[in-house]
Amino acid sequence: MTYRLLYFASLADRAGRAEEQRDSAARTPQELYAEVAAAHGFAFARERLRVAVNGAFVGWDHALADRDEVVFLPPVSGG
Amino acid sequence: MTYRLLYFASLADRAGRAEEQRDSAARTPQELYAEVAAAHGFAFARERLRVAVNGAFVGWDHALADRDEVVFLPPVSGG
Amino acid sequence: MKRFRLSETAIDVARERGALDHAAAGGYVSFEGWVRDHNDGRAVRRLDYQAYAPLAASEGEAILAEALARFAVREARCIHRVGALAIGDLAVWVGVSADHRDAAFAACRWIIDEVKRRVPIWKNEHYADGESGWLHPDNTPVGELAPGG
Amino acid sequence: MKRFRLSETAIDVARERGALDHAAAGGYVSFEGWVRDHNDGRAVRRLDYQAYAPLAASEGEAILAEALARFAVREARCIHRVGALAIGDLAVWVGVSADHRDAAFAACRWIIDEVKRRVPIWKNEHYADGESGWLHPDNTPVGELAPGG
Repeated sequence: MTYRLLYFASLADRAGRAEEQRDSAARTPQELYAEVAAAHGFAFARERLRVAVNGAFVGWDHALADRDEVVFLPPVSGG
Repeated sequence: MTYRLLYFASLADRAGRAEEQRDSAARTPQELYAEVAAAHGFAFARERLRVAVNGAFVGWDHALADRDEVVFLPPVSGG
Repeated sequence: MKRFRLSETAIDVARERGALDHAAAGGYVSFEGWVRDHNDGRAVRRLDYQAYAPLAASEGEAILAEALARFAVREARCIHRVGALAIGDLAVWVGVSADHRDAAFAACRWIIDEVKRRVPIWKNEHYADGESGWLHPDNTPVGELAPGG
Repeated sequence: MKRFRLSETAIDVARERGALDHAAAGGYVSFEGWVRDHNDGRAVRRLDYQAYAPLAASEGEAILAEALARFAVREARCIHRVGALAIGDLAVWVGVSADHRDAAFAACRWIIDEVKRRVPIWKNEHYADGESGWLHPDNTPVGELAPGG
């Protein structure tokens, strides 16, 4: 499957990009995060992140579909 | 002694005036309030009021001086 | 510079807020009391505020000095209207700036509570039925306490 | 009408406040978050806010809808800046109107806490020493969590 990933804040800095298209065998956000964390050297344990698919929060075992937009959200600091 | 009394809110309505000069034998605000409450028919028990002399809060047994400005303050309702 | 004052004219919040600016302040909390169109089940048309001005000024100033001593805030101000007000008019404004929002919220709330409790200002509501009356702190009419006669 | 929005330009509080007007509302409480000149002992020169805009908008809107359901308030609004901000700039504004001040204070505080906790917005501080860094919710630099390599 092919996913579109968006990166924000320190994850974007670490990945050296704000987005990427990625062909992956991962079928859940949990599997996909393990893959991109290894590829880009992300320091965050999954427990510290939230994940959104196509603009809505989902669980880590959400079933991903081809062309989904997937975003791993680092701890926020607005306000 | 002669006192200048100012009246506010419902006390002014009841007294029919905003101020008066009063010759009185009263030597404390407590004595003076008993006198004016009887004269004007004020309904407030003294415990519900505060008293100020010359622009500052004082106790009910404060020693009054000739020409003092005395104000009995009904419960406030600002804000 | 006075931190508390009575005003016979409309309060310009945008202008007053400038007094709270501080480069170290990360949070600003304000309270505005507006004239409501009803109270205790009665329709209100307008109201008047009367103050014992010299004591209101000194008591208000004392409250703001206490607030700066009690809470970790940078600056605090309060302005209270006197005279005739219409529905929707701004009757009282409190503004507080602080490094952190905890202190700003706590101080702003404390100031308006103390102003309502301590400052010699009285509200006279004029009702749609043509009656009017001075209010108690709990917003019930003072008239109820008048003697039977 | 949206109750929450992101803004790439300065927030005009005086204009936004009009949305809170309500003849029955007796109290209005606002919170403003300003850019401070320091954080965690370091001098801050400026900062950037980045947002995941579609999710920030829907999550912010959900927070305001929850606030209107949880508290006895008439109206509530929030605007959060994105992009580059300087010291003293307004970063976030929350405004709440209610019949009584208890609810207005409680709802305003709840909204800013939830926005800071839930809305996908990130702050990048630029320090006087030329370094910069994304912040955690506790305002400590994210960089400290980077792997040893």
